[in-house]
Amino acid sequence: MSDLLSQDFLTALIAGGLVAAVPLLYASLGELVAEQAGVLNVGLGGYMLLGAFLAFVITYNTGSEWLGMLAGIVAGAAGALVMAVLCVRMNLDQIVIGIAILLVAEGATSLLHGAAYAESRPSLGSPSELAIPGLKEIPILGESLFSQNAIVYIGIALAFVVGWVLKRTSAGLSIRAAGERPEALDAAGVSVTATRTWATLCAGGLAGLGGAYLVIVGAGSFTPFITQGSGFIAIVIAMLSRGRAPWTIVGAVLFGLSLSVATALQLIGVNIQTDYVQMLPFVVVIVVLVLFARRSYLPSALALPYVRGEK
Amino acid sequence: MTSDPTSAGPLLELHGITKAFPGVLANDRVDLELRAGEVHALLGENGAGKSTLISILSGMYRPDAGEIRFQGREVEIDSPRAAIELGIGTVYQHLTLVPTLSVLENLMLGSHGGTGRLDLASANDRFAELARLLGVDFASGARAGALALGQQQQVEIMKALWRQGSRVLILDEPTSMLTPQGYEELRRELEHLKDGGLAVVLITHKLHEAIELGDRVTVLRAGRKVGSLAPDDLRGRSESELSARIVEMMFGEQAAELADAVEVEAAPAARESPRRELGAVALRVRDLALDADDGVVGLSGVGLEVRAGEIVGIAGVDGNGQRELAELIAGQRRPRRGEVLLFDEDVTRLGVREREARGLRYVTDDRLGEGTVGDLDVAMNAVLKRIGRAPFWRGGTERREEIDRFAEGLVDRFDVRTPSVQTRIATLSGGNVQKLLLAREFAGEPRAVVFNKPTHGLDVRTAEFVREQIREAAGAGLAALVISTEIEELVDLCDRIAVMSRGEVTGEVENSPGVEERIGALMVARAGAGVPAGSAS
Amino acid sequence: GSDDDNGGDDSGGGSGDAPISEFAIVAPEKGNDYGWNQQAVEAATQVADELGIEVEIADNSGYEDISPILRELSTGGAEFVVAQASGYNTTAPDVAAQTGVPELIWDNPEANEPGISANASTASQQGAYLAGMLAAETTKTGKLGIVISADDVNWNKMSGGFVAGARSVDPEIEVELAQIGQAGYADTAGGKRVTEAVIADGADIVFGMGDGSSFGMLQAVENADDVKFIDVIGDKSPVDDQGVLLSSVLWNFEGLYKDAIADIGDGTFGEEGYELDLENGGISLLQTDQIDDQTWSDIQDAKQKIIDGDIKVPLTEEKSQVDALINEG
Amino acid sequence: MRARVVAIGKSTLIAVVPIVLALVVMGILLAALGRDPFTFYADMFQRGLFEWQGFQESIIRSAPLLLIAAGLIVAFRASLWNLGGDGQFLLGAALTAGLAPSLLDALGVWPMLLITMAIAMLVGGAWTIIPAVLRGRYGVNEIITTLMMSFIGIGVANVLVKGPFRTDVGGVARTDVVPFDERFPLLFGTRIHLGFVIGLIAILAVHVLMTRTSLGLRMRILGASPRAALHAGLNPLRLTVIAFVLSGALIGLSGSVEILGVQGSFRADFNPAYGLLVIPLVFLARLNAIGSLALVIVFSVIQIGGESAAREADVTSDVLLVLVGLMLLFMAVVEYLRVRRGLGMAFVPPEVADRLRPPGGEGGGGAQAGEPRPALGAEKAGSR
Ligand SMILES: Nc1ncnc2c1ncn2[C@@H]1O[C@H](COP(=O)(O)OP(=O)(O)OP(=O)(O)O)[C@@H](O)[C@H]1O
Ligand SMILES: Nc1ncnc2c1ncn2[C@@H]1O[C@H](COP(=O)(O)OP(=O)(O)OP(=O)(O)O)[C@@H](O)[C@H]1O
Ligand SMILES: [Mg+2]
Ligand SMILES: [Mg+2]
Repeated sequence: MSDLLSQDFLTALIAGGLVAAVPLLYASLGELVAEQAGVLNVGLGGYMLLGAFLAFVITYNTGSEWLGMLAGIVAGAAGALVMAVLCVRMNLDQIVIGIAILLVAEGATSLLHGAAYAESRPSLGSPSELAIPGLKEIPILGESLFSQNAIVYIGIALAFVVGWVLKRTSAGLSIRAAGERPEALDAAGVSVTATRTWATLCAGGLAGLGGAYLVIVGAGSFTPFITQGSGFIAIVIAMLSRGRAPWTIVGAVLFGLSLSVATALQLIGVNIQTDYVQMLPFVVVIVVLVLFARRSYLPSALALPYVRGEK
Repeated sequence: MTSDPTSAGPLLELHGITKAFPGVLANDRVDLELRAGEVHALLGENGAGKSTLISILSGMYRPDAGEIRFQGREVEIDSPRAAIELGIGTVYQHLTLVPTLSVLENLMLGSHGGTGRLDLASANDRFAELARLLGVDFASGARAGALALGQQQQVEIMKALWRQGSRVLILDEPTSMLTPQGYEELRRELEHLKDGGLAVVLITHKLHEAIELGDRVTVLRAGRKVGSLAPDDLRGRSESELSARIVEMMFGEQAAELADAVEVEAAPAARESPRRELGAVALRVRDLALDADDGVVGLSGVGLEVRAGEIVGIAGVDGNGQRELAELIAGQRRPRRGEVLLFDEDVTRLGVREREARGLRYVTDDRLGEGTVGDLDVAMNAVLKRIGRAPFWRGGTERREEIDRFAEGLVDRFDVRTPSVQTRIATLSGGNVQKLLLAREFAGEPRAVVFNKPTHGLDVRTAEFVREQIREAAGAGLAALVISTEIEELVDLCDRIAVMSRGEVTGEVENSPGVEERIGALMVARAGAGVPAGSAS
Repeated sequence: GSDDDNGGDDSGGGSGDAPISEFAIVAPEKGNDYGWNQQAVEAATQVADELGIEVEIADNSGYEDISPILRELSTGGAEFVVAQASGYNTTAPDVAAQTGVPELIWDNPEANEPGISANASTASQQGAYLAGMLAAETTKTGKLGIVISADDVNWNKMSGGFVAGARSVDPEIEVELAQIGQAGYADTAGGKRVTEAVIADGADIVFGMGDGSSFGMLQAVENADDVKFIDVIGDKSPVDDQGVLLSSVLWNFEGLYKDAIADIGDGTFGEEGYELDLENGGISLLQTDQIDDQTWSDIQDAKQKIIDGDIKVPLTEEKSQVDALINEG
Repeated sequence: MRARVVAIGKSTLIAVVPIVLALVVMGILLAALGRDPFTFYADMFQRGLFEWQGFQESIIRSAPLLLIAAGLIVAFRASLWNLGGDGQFLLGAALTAGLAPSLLDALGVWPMLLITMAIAMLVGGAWTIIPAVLRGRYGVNEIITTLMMSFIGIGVANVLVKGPFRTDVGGVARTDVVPFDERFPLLFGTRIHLGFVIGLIAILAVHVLMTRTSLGLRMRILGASPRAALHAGLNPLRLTVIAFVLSGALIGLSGSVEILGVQGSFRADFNPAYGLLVIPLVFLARLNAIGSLALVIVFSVIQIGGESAAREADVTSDVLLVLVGLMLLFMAVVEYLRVRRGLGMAFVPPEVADRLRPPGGEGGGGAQAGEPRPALGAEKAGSR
């Protein structure tokens, strides 16, 4: 049917896949850091929603995407702050609190959106692009990869930076120790609480930024429940990355592109039920796990509270 | 830091330190003083409160009462960080390495206080410096979790010394995993550090170490300080004399019974053990092989046999395949090759429960992580290997009275100190957990038992009790295979001693006077490489 | 929020001729979606006003377990319940049978049962046919796009009608269809992403069907140059500040609800189903100032022919039928 | 006597305080939205609890939730993070709804009920086997695998209902409807169906299984310490598979109960996502079956009553998400204070609490005293 080789078309597909991948990339990157420090954020999708909503409000009212993104970070981090206070400081159950945060975020953003924007349904307009000169001229790939909003490049760079920080800095060392054996970190004179709190805030801020990107670039407006369960997919990506941050890029792009592939197949006339296409990435990962099963490693103290001196 | 140690006042003083845990007064108005340039040995039976006291010093616990003075000034040590800032370095009893990090990363953990980029170059320099000092033989990039326990302990010591300018070094049973050579290194290093003006606290259960290394000795009992020996008291007395005094302080009037134990500690030498009747070959392993894996030592061609009534020891530096061998015998691991025979029956393909039902038992060295489930009570742990069996379970449902009655029997017979059999086992002290494990494995009709470091971390009295149980059981026809890193203990206990090195049995010797050197030689040898293997068999 | 008392005391209140004094409507999502739910809630309110009776509105009731709400409304004073989602069409007849309160349901032709339940459906393909004509006459690239949020009967019906209408103008015209996901009704970002792909593939008219996701489709259209959007069910003109809304296939439930209430009065409710179509005004095409007069009069002609039966609009309930129709071209 | 009254009073207080706190905060929010919180709550409890019809609805809603809770308890007690409940539930539901009509024709009501329930349990259980074996044999973390199997399960359920199970009737893809009279029988002239009894039995059975039987103890030991399990001669792979399959089977059965008790048919894209709601409940009940039972019923009351109250107050039912979230937060916080102060167990009657209390546990000792706390890491990495 369609001209598969049309440059614009391929560009749109790859770009679409990337746009879908970016929220997952940020959220999973943040979650990876928190998990390395021993905090499991089941409420990751909640941080994304909070970030998405506040980013929408700010961008709409100020017209500035950058302020919107910043607001997304702040809102996501605020959600994570609740998590940090209750689970890191007070040692409450991470799963319970995570789900509670998710529910409150879903309900509250939907209510607020209903109260303020349901009638007017404002949209944010076309997002700006921060093109990389030169690279942009490459056919297909140039347009799709190098003419994206700056947040895309920042996200990809950030994955490598986070990888480096975790491996090569004292902060990274502390984070890894906090998730693996918090008593060792404590004995070394570093506060487990502070380390885990920062890591959790990092998860919140990054997930919030992912949410902000979703509304500003991905959707152009906010609708309730806009994250559509991508919080859980991000958790899966973070876990599959096994502590190596750059792998979140692979995971996020795999999931993002699978959405584009579904569209592409339809447009070239392959009439396959979307159910199959959307199951595909999960099936692929399961098959890979079955065939090459290896100990998938999660930090030993993940989701466990740390109480000094407890027997 | 070259002040004359004797003239200066104490560097650190503890006054009236009190610390209670639910139901236990772990420290009761304890005083302690540390002087620069001295090693202060801290002794006491299991559960006496030694670790609690030093945990207060290192900021892990806050005392309920009492004060701490540093150079005469009252200080509050409310976190490990505060302790580190005062220059107090600690090697904890339970290792605190992060297994997934490399040795170097473990050493650098928190060391700079900052959050910035790691300075690998200078860290490697410091590592090399300390490695020379302590004579370690692993690389700085090795994963901490993959090292043998003894090596991990060396890393811990390096960690405590890592910060230059430490004033106080606390060592909680640092030698429990060290080889004799390692101990020698440590001893030399302590001398060196003392000269540098460091104050050292040394906790140990080995009296000879306390006497040899300590300039001052303090003994705790049931949370109280029951006595101490100043440098003057220590000087010019014989080791056995000192041991007797310390033992008396530790255990009070019953100390007399422990003469033998003290002797083992003070003068490691083969003692005249009564000859036991040897029966048929009870346990035989042939040509066992196992592939090495992360944290697992490979085995090749391991063969051994133990007769009924015989105690066979396995000597060797920790981490040379002893644990893997024990697990293969117990059925917790599958060998790549080879077989395990119990009274000529091939049990290689049987599971743990079937082997256990046939009288093959294994006392693990990992009492808390493997031998017991900390969150279950004493009674459930007593029947841990009999779950589902009559009379404790009928029709799949639990019969609590039967279980309690059985557990009470074990507790009585092995003198396990516990408030009741319904007490969560994690709150028991190490020695008492060990007694329960032994009681559990001796119950029923054991025919062959593998003991993995059965006295590790136990106080002299409990250790002697354990050895006595093994002897008695062997006297009654049990085949015992005792794994230990302490040659004296094996010499004291065994009829025959095999030596393991790098996953192989490098030789076997009959227990006879002067056997220690031969064992020492075999420990560094490779099988079939010059040293006559199996001189006895 | 209306009063939950039994209708007994105020039944005569506004109008003597209304056969019932209170009815209720249950809708799956919020009544402000510029689509299915909003149209339904507004129509119900309008009907209640006109007849002078009470209406209890239960929007945002979700799709999952609707029986408690239906039962509560049926036993709480409503004498007629509109179960305004095809997802309710198996539970509602059960509840109606148990409580004796008649229910109007969607897309389950089997469920007509006198006095109990009656089925409603739309001939929305008729309106979509007109939209297809409009699109074909408006396109400059000769390529039309259809974006649907899910594999939904109504979306399939309208897709088929759209293709047929477009081909009636230009048999050679290219049409392509893309679905967001299995249940992408609210997937705004997905709507935008898929629509962008369709536009990139050359379509300059996008016929978009999906609830929350249609706001994403609209976004993609707004961001592109010279692309127009045709919406369904509701009228998004109030939020179309860029002027890209070409038209919409409007659904109006008012007449349907009124007929049903009248039939309850006559005792004929449930004997046969209801259908929205061009003839009864339940389906119509939104006129905007983007449409030139010539085109609009062509559309009116076609509309009359459809009503008269001179034009047969294909009925494609399954996506495979739509795909087949598209591939014929 | 007096002491007993005080004790009961205290634990009731502890159970009630978080709910009250959540209601107060929510009330402020409602007032900010211009609604009267008192009317809202009066409506909510009236409908969900005090009014007989509404209370029955609450009980009906609790039936599938109880089965999910039972399934989750088994897995969580064994430290297996079965987060794939939605997939297991939907597959159970889809197969039940898809097969019930023809089974009904061929065999009649009771055989149909029994066979579909058995099939739902089989498929729910089977759906956990890959995560179980990957975990038991290779240590692959089961959070990832169960979540992914859940996404796949949801897809498969949809594919089934759009394909082989699809009814001939036009309209949305769904299965044929099982007529109301041929679903679960209703109990004693109420609307409550047999599914509630099944849920009740399941959760009580799980209670006995986990606290009284050798199999339950084995699973708990595996959960508390995989190394100890190996040492004690338990077969971790076998136990992992048993616990996982049991968990999946109960959750699959829950899907079946939802169809046979409430829905009568399965529609494409049906997904009530009950799992997410039940997970925090069983954790708050500290994986205790009796406590979970109480919490599930409380939450069913809030859901049923809240839907009605929200409509009366003319706010969207999103307020319920907020209310439930707040309740979870406050329950967790109060639980924390309780443990710190050594107060009685929060959500269970005192006499039950006494029996549940960890043997010899001394009040304090952290939130999880006596309850093996699942660790997420594949296995607590020991010192070697
Ligand atoms: N965190 C804790 N909670 C409860 N009881 C504790 C705790 N830590 C120690 N205890 C108890 O306090 C007492 C002193 O324990 P401590 O560890 O100080 O003994 P120790 O002298 O170091 O013994 P060992 O020689 O076995 O190491 C013991 O009875 C122990 O059971
Ligand atoms: N070693 C084991 N590991 C895991 N599950 C087991 C084990 N042994 C038994 N089970 C499970 O527990 C159930 C109850 O077992 P039962 O108490 O009969 O034990 P058993 O195998 O007969 O033990 P024994 O051989 O000691 O009598 C068995 O049906 C099985 O499902
Ligand atoms: Mg100690
Ligand atoms: Mg049996």
